[in-house]
Amino acid sequence: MEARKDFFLKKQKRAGEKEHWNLIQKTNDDLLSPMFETGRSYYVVVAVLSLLVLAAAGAWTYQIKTGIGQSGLHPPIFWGVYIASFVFWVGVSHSGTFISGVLRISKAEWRRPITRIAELMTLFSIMVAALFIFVHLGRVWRFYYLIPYPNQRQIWPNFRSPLMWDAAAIFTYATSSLIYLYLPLIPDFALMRERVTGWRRPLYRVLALGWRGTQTEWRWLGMAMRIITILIVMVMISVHSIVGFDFAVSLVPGWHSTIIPPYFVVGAIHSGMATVVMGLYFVRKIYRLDGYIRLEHFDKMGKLMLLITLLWSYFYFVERQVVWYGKIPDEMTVLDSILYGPYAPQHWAMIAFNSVIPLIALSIPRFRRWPLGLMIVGILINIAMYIERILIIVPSLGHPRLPYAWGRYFPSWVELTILVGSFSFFLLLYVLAIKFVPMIAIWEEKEGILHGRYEER
Amino acid sequence: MDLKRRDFLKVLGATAAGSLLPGCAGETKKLIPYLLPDEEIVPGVANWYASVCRECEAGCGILVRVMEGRARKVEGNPTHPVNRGKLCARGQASLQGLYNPDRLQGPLQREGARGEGRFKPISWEDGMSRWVSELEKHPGGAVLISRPVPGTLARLFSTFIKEISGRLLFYHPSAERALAAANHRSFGIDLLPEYDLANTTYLLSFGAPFLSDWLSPVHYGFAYGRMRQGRPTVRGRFIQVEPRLSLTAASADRWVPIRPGTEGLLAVGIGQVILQEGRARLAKGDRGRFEKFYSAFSLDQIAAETEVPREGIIRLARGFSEAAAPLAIGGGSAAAQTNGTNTLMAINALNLLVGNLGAPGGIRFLQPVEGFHSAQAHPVSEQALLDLRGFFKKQKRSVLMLYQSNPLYALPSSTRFREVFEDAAFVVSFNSFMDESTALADLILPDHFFLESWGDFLNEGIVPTAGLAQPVVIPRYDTRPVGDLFLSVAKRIGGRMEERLPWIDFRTMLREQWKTFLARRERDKSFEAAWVERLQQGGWWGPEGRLVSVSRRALPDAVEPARFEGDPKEYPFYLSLFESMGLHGGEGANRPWLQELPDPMTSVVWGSWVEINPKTAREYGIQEREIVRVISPYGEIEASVIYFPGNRPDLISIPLGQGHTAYGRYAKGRGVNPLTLLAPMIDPLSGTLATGATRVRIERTGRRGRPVLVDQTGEGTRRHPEGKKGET
Amino acid sequence: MRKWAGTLLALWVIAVALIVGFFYSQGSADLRGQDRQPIAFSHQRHAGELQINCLFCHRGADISPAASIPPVYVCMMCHRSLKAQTPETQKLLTYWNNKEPIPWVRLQRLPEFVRFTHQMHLNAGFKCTDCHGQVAQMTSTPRAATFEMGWCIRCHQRNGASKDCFTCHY
Amino acid sequence: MADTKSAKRIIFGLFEPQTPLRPILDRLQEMKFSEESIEISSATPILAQPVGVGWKRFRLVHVTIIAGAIGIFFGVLLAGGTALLYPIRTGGKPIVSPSIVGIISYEMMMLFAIVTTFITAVVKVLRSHRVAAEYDPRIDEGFVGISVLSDRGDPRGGPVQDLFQEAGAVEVEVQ
Amino acid sequence: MVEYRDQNAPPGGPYRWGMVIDLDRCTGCEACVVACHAENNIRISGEEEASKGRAVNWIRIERYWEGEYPNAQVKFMPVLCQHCGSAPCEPVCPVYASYHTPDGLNAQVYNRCVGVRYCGNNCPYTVRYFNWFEPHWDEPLNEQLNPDVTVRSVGVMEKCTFCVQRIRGAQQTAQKEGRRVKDGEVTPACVQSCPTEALVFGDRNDPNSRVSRLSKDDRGFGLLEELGTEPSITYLKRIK
Repeated sequence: MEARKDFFLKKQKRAGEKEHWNLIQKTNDDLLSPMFETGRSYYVVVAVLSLLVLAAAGAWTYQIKTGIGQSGLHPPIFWGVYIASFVFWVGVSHSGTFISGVLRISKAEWRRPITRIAELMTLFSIMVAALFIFVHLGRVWRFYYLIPYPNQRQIWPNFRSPLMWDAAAIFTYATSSLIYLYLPLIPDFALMRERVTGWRRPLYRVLALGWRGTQTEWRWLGMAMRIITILIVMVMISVHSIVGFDFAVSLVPGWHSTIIPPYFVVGAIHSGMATVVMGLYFVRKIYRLDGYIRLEHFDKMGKLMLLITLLWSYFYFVERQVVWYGKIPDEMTVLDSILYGPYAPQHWAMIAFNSVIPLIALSIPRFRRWPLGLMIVGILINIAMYIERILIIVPSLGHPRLPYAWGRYFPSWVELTILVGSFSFFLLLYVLAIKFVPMIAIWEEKEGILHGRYEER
Repeated sequence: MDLKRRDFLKVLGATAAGSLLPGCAGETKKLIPYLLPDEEIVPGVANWYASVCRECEAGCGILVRVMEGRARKVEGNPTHPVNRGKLCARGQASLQGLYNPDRLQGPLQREGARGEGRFKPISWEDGMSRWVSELEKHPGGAVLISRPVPGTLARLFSTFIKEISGRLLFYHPSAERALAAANHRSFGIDLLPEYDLANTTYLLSFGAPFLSDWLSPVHYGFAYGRMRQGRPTVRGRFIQVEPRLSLTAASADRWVPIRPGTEGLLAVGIGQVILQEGRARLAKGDRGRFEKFYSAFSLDQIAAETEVPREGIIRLARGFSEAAAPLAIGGGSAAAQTNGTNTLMAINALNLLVGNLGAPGGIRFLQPVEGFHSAQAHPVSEQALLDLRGFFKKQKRSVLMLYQSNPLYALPSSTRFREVFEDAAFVVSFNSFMDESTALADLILPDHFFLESWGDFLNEGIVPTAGLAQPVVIPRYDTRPVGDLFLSVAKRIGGRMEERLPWIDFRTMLREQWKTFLARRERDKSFEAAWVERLQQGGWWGPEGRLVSVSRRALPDAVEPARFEGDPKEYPFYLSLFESMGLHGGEGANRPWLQELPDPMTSVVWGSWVEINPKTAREYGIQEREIVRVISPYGEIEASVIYFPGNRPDLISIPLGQGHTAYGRYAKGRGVNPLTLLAPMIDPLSGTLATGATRVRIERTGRRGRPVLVDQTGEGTRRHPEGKKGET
Repeated sequence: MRKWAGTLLALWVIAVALIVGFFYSQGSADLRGQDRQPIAFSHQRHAGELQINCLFCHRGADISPAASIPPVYVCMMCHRSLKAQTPETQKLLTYWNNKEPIPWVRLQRLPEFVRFTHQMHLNAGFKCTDCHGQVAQMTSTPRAATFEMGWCIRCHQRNGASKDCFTCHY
Repeated sequence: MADTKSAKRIIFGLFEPQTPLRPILDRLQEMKFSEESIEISSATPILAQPVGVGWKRFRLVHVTIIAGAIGIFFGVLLAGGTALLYPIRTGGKPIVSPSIVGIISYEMMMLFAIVTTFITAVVKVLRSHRVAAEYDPRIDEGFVGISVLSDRGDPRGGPVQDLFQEAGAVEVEVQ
Repeated sequence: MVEYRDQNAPPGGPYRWGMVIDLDRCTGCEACVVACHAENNIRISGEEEASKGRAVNWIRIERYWEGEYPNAQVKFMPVLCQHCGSAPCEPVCPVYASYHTPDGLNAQVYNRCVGVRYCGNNCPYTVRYFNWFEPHWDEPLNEQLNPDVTVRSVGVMEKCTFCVQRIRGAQQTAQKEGRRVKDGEVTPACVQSCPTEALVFGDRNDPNSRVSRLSKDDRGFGLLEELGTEPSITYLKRIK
């Protein structure tokens, strides 16, 4: 890397040099423009999303005031949409870390326009996921019983409960994700600090930590990033494994399976990748960032998705196959209800959306370079992954070991409102973030340009 | 704000003020009978008071747990020979009668037309005056329909009614009148026997629902437990013969789905086999008579009629006659036919054949408590009630009085019993709830609930006891004990009436009654000491009742086929109405605990349903839970279908107890009352309404019902989780 | 800085939660209730100067879970024969004559989900004053201790009593 | 934040992107400016080896490891210690079980490691600001800044400014 | 690892409360169900809630059909909390609301419960019930409520306690007299009411108690005991 090290130190006299620097300025302008150019449709979107979020907040308030009975839950199905959503959002949050983490570690060049979109996704979806823990609580006003702090009652939480592992993991992951999002944002904050006016300026001034772009700063940033990237990938794996433990360590037929933790991780990445592709598509489409989020990125993402789809299908096959072959009656009851019973339509839709369609579509190179198609596949995968969360939770709970207690479940309007609200909340956070942080890490992009430039020579 | 469970500060104060102030007039006097000195009523500590359960006609002994002046729990009285400390669901739920939000809280007078349902409160003084003046206006025309109240109250009622030359009818819908009539004819004794189930080794039951609502389910439930597992080496065998697999049949070793109305024939067939195989244990003199009777039947024909195969009959006969202690009982669906009495007599004849009268594990008639001066309180049949129609027509304007009875609900509309209400000049109800009959009353003078009042209960059948009931809580509302009302009216009427009923209140009368009784029973104790002891124990009962010897051993006059209303072609189904576990004949429908008590067989709560054999249902294309229309020549109802594998394919069964048009918030407008389907078919020998004698057809509605099942999916219950484990 | 802001926010949330939780755990007892007692009853006068035993009035304490408030008639045992009248005793007589209970305001209340029995504690040799303080020197009787779970637990620990949750919560 | 009242001053030269920096740096070194007193500001990291101040042989990963170890300790305390404080039996599980302590410790290790690494890096970043001049917006456009830290009375101040001018600085500033 | 030891065991070692249910005696009469409702302040759900499957029966009579007409059979099985020795519901509770008492009860501490409902999922017997709303009694039905039992608030899980209020009462009496609770001295409401005496309650650690003797019966089995839950309830098979 000797050559690269002295990039600036050589005399640069080649033709087109000027253009190159213009490109950097253009990059700044292009990538910052979403933050300053606000159309009317933006406000409409924000208003609509806010309304939906408010509706969900209202529904939640109503639920808190009257009781969790406003949901459609009942014995034996004590968990429903709320926990499914929790698992789903935790899953979505894995994309950011996985993609940016793994790509950073592998120093993949094409990560540059993707990381920020993915990392934001991580943070927001983990926030939404954490919210569902509270929505789900029967007595949310007693949530502090879950916090380990010295109290007059002298009772601590029970760390033997997988839910406490969850709490620890989610807290760690949320904190790490915030840090992981924030670190590469510092140089961008510095850039924005110089360009914004009004209330945003002092805010960025604080957030930029007085960044000056010195090589020492870059160095520390780089080192912290490298360490944290490795660590956060480790956290990520553990987080969804632990969410998987919630199910796997229980006695419930259909849950008690050793493959659940890794299967959850893969499923999480599956839905996360799909969400990232959707994010890429919309950011590119709406802010016309074709020059930055290019077809090659979609192609690469498509390949990655193909890999994950294969992986997910493999895990899925293994899980079902083992149950089917083993023929333990209680497990079979659950499996039958999924394969042929009342849950069959959802299940086969899930297989189609999650496995068959992506496998076929993503195998076609031309398809991978068709952003709209990729986005649609992403939507399908997300729908399927949500169904999958429901299918993990509901049929298993609905068929406990004593058949007298079997039950069916359909979510209530409160649950559905909160569910829609959660999607809206996620989108709203994202839409608001567009005005707050650049959707593509500008300095990384610029680094890429210079790097690419160098590589050309 | 809900009054929570430990809010005893207020109540304690009330107790203190109410019970401890001297010279407190009126209702508070009622607290003095507490057995404990008032100082011992400690908040937070329970006191127990013995009483008699009046939720059904069995009269179980109960202990009521009272804390802070409120009844908290009812439990069986362990020393009471009827229930031995056990108590059924209905007895437990009596508290919800006491604290029912829809209890009548004081005297009411009708406003507007009769049946409009508008009432206004009046004072007791006015209410009593109206009642007295109406009684005086219609001499000789007063009718009192009361639930059976064997004991001092029966004596009071009968004396009173006799003095005004009125009519007194004790009526209860599920009183098994046919059984009493059959026993009377078979054995010549006017008592219900004790069936010694506990010592039986082979129980052959023809439709008797003795585990759910027959005579005394707790008593027989207890005995059943002993019969099955109470003896170290012997396990009693139990066969149930009936068209629908009832709750009782569910516990049987074998269920024989017989054609409705042919139970008597089957009994005859079994008897014939026993005689033919020479296993009858008959007295010499009887043999000829019996052989003559049984030889008139052909076993093949019986097999064809009953749809029980010939070999099955022979097997039953052998099993029955070879057993060490066989017992045949009948009731329920077997008695609910127009030939019910004869059927039951044919069943009684089986017991005669194996000679189990007075034997362990057989039928025993026990002498009622002797020396207790009481009037007869035998329940009358439906026919006697229906006869009132003519009486009221003839008498024109007369007074109808109702005490704890609701004939308008209990009798099918086809019997036109409503005419009695229309023809009555004045209707007085002493009921505690606004039930269907009370809603048509002109004057409502609500009684205390039984947990608030004095009373006794003379158990003449089954196990002879004299239960003693005391008020366990302060009366909650402005109600008055019915005994006091009658006594005070007796005083107003004066003359001979006052002479015959001189007591100032019912408690005094009761005490006097018991004084005479105890004077003979417990000579060595002072009355006060004996009385307190009886109150604490909850009544009087001897160590073991004396056996009554049976002199008569009659055979049925004829075993005629049951008659059915409705053309079999047009109405292809038999109808079976059964009392649901919690609601029984409908009395329990205003108790939310009982409404929410899952029906043991279908797990339905809070509503009515129609049971159809799944095969039949599929033939008709009826989905489970679909609403179906059941049509008889007399009416139609709609309810959701539950697939019921324990039904004969030609049988439709519907639970009783729902479909109230009044009776409080929990009962009113819920489910359907299948009695509206019934034809006015009567068993002529006993006068009992034959509830199984109407044929019906079904029509699909295509609408899907929402019956509430605790077993939510209904699917899972087709397989047993234990597989082989649950059985041996 | 942002990090601090987050920490501060978290601290604030926790602080609010703690404060709310603290007051929540206090149950519904109104500590200022003594100002609203229907009769200005003085423990100091009765238990202190007159040396009346606690159990004379609170007669449930050693035989029942509840110590109980004396019925009016217990008050009247003495006050019937007392000639001296004050406005406060006059109130008592009014209640007595109207056959009304006295609506005392409850000060020593545990939450509904706590099953506390006076009987067990008195039988174990504790004195009323151990928990209720020197009532004999108080005109009104606020809580002498917090009556919070930690307070119970510490005492149970000290005395080797059960720390099992199902001892008090069922 | 460079304090104008302090005894130090920063001479800052802003250069066009194409400007070769090596000669300037060589000259500065000839002028006996230590590595710690020279800092280069840029929009992206450009040097594999920084020239600025504070780049000692400090390995951030050590901090991470120590913090992780503390996190493990904390996790053990949390999952094991608190359970021992008020032992309650649940479902046949031991009061303290290794796998569970392991899970909690793992998460705590990660949490501590990541947070501490982050805080350390931030502190280091903040501390490095002694040398560099205030941020110039033009750096974002690709311009490169060179800051030189020296005493206020340092005679080399003038020559440095001259050097910057010679090398084609767009702007030279003294802070 | 570190095992829990009870400091307050009665003379002769701790109790382990248990029950025997003789399926050959059980007739499905449901007296136990109402007795339990009356004793334990179990809410009345009402038709609407019951239709959502939220009716509460701490003890319920499960009914299983076998065979088709005319060989249809019905079996009843009372199912209540099995008070497992190794209860799946306990470790999953994040706040120790569900835990194991030293005398073998599977406890649910209502005031500690935050309502995550994990225990309800993990109970293989589905005998845990949740308070979806604040329970309500139409006045004056609430006057019946048992003062010895907490009225559960909204958002908490509840379940059979073996009528712990009665057990504790008997234990206190026994403790005062310095002895163990005698066999038959304490019975839960369901056992007390059962007309056929199908339910028997007692101390499994006492080899002479009725429960101990009956549970050694050849007909005995534990419901779903293959899951390793070590249930405290022994069922005796129905003889057919």
